Amino acid sequence: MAKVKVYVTLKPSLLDAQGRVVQTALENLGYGNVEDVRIGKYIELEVKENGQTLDTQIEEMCRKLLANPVIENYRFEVTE
Amino acid sequence: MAKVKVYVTLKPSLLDAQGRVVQTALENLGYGNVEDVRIGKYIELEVKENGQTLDTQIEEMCRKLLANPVIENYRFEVTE
Amino acid sequence: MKFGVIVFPGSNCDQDAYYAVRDVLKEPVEYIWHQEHDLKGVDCVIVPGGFSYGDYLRTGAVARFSPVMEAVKEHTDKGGYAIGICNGFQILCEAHLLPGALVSNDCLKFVCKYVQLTPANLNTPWTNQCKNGQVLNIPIAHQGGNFVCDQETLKRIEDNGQVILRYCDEAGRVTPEANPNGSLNNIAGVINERGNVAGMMPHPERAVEKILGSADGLNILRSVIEWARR
Amino acid sequence: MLIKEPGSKTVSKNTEPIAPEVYREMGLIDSEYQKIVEVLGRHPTYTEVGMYSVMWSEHCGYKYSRPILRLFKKYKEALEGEGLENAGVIDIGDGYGIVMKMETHNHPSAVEPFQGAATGVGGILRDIFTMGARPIACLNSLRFGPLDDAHNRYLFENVVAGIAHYGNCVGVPTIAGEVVFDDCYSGNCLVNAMSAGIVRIDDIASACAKGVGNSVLYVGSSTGCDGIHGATFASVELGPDSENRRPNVQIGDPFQEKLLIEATIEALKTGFVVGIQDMGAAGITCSTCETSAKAGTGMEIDVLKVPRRQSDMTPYEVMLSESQERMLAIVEKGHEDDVAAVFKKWGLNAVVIGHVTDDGLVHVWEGDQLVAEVPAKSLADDAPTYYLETEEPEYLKEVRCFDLTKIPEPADYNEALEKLLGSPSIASKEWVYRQYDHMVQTNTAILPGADAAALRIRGTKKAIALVCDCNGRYCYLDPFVGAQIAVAEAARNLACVGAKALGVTDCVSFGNPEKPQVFWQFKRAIEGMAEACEAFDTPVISGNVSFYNETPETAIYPTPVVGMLGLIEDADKHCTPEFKREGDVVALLTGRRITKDSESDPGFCAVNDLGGSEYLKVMHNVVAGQPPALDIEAEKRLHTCLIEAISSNLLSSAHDCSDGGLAVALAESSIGGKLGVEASIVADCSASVALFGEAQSRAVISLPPDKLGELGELVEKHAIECTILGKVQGDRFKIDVNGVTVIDREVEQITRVWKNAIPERMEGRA
Ligand SMILES: Nc1ncnc2c1ncn2[C@@H]1O[C@H](COP(=O)(O)OP(=O)(O)O)[C@@H](O)[C@H]1O
Ligand SMILES: [Mg+2]
Repeated sequence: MAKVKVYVTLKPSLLDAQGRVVQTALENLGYGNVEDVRIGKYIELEVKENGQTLDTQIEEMCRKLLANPVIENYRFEVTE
Repeated sequence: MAKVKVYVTLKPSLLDAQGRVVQTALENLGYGNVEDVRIGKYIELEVKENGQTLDTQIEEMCRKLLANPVIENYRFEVTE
Repeated sequence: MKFGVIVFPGSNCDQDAYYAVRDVLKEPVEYIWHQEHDLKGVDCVIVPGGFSYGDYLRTGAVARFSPVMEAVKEHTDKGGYAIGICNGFQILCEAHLLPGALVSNDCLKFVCKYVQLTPANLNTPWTNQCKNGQVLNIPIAHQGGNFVCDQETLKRIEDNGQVILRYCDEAGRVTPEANPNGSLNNIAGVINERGNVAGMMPHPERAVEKILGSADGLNILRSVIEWARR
Repeated sequence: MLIKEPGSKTVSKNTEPIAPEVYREMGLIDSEYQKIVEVLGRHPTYTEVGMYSVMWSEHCGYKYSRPILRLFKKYKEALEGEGLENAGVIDIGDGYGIVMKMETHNHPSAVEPFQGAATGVGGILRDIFTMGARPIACLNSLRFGPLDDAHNRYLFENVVAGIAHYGNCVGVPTIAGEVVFDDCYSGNCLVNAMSAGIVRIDDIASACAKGVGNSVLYVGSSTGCDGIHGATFASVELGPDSENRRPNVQIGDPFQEKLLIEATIEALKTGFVVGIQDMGAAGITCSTCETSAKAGTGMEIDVLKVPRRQSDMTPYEVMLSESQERMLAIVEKGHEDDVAAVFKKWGLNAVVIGHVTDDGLVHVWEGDQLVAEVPAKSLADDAPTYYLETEEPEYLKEVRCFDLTKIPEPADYNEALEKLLGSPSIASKEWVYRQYDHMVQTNTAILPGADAAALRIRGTKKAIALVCDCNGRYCYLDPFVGAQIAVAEAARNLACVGAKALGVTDCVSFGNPEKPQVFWQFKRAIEGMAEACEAFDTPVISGNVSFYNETPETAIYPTPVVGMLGLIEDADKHCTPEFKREGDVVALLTGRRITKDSESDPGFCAVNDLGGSEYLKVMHNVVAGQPPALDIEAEKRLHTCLIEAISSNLLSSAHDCSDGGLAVALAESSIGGKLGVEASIVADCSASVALFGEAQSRAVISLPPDKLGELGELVEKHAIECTILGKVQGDRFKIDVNGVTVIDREVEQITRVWKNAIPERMEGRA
């Protein structure tokens, strides 16, 4: 059983409105030293290896479903 | 300038409706070997060091704002 | 013209669209369950608003892979009409039947209210019953209606007349203040290159009777009927 | 453990006593434990004590409030009548009934505002569609501490977002509500969710487990350890990870609820569902024992068959779990598959977990182990009842003798008006209802922002109107009169849109009932509400009680919220509060006591009308005096007059005078219509009382001058006083009192103040 961690982030060219709001909120809480906040998704998968290359499979899942390439970037790590 | 990565996940005992729906969708796409999906938040912060211990500060931010300790767990990494 | 309203388990504007077509426009209409592979010979598909499969992960992301969306793709590839409203628009973008994507409103909140729209191209299957300079009063109700795409795509769809509706003020001026969600160029609705597929965030099916505050949505729904008749 | 002898129905009961620490942790007192032993004739099992502890809690068993709630005649019938088990029904003619109910989610919302509020909406919706009704409207009544406190802002922000998230996703429009801010709600926010549904009277679903041998079907989401009695953490069976294992809060999934709504309505159409009940508080325990108690039957279920989200759940956990989006259906034997197929089509679990028996007992099995055997009725109906002591609170003497005549006039009435309009309790609630989908289902004929919202009823000429209301400050000063005013104001709001009041649901929140002063407030409030509901002929068909809304520092004001349904006979003939056109005459309609004795005539207004007013609070930070007097007969005449005037198309606008008095009512009509007004008041009292006093039974109307004659006849007929105030005109908001111009502002300016008050506090902070 492989444990896969997928990180999906908004493309840098897009304004991360949520990140900006969180940054302001942190500032109000007294953390003026936080200069940038970007908010993305963190997805944990448990995958049973089935002979096929895991990397290719995960890559496909990301492209098709887990991220939308029009607006998002993704990367992943496979751990055991 | 430190780069901080925060991972926020729903406590394991709570219903992760998102994760369930995504798992079913992956199954329908032919990835029956995905056994579990949990979806959380991935937050990137850029923080200017200001003399105070970074770890304590981030810990506080997580508890106060970035995560809701009643329903979520969090962890973070500081990289330069 | 025979309409078909797609029903995903989490659709919640399906019955409103059905009602608008059957009881107000008095046209034939059928529901089409998300598991169907066949569109029952409809001429125009409505992908309604709602939360398709709960809209987790990203709005419309999961719905795109349902059996019925295969059928919709075949239908539109052959030139059949399809319009996605609100969540339906998000689904059609995810399915790459329409350009761009819809991200969270810039205010980050769900926004439900009447907005004003101005048609940006009258020569389409979806706007031909509107008049030049007309201001349509139609409600929005969404949290992720912020239309984005890359600069190249934006230029292309603007040049091709693929933008069909823009948010405007009561006088018809397209201003930043009139933009309820941060959409690029105040875009409220677009079509594909061929024009047979449309997506819009505002809900024309909610503006079909005076008692609901406006009947301007009929201009959109009637346009496709007229266009097909020509 | 109970042991079943092989091949027999008898059970040997070798149970050990439960340690007092354990049952006390669950909230049972010693005498209650003794009563359980008496009922069972032995000591209960761990699972059984758990079941009793939740069913005999105030929340499920109404052990403190039941004796008082008997004051609601209809409520009692609704609670006990067959077919009306979950929420009452009001007949609106044409074969349709409206089901409605309101419930609090105060405590969960205080811990986790987003999920707490969201699951509150989910729970109340299930109460509606479990009766076979399609939910057509949500409302909410909210109370928070002042918005200058960051935690209150956090609660407000997330409660509203949670309500929006759930309601928007299930596709039920959230069409009305109220939000009030006051210090006493800091640390004790109130989150009341209300819902209404429509059902053909002939199709109302029953919640009875009838028919021995019929199957018990579990449907919906799987069961997890969430929401189990927080108090049981300390019990012996739990390991160190207990907090993680049994989170106190539940997480809802509106998508599942949406599926459950559609599937339930479809399943009921098969005709094979004999009875159905939602799983709310006390989950499977409550739904099994209540359905069998009502039918006089028993039930046998196996917890191993219950779909689960977590492994190794104990029977106790399964029976007490409050996981969301689940229902229990009693299905005709032999037709289990027909019904299950419907739920499965919608992607939901549907599993037979047991059957109906004839012995009046609920048997809970874990495989072949019997873990509970209890009389259904003892759980459902025999919760001990307590008659708590009452005592008039000390504070009343002090606040009531406050001398209102000592209140100085403001230096500038314009500023006073703006301060009131900018007070978050009075200011525009657009920030809230913008976030709610209030138009889905395409029936909303009056959108939020009016005195009441209205939905047309397809297939008829009618529309229904809905509203909820309560002034906690009045109830603090006099719970009896305050609760009566809550009823009167709700009915007045309905009358202002042209609707006749038909029925009430309530949701009352108080402090700790074991304090005699608090219980006195509760008793007086219910007495007031019951009397007023009788006078308005609006039966209380459902309701909910929430106690212990207090922290060591503060208790909340008594807050008996009234949710009210009204009927508009002709949907096209309704009215809204905003001015419509220049040149219309503006007038004040007042329901006044009919009296020959001129001494008892209160005149245009009296200084007492400032008692408990928003003006007193905002300008002087004083909460004192008595609430304004209420004459229910006069109030009723006003409503009849308004409804007739609206149905005869006489009025351009109608708006009730409430918080902030006449000046605020006029301002709201002006702001809504983007039109100015020039009004003159002649009054035998000070200008501040005339402008901001909150005398009851009044409404501001506008109408074309040529309709004045007809209106005159109407007001004569109903013995209503009609005072002409002025005219709709221009873009200035101008009021004279006794010939002196005291208020003169641009409409645009007061609009900004009123509209920005909440957004500025929520978002404008740098
Ligand atoms: N929590 C809420 N949810 C939905 N609508 C709300 C809420 N609070 C207020 N509203 C709407 O805002 C308008 C003004 O509310 P309020 O000032 O309480 O009315 P009134 O003073 O006439 O009782 C009403 O239409 C009401 O339904
Ligand atoms: Mg008001």
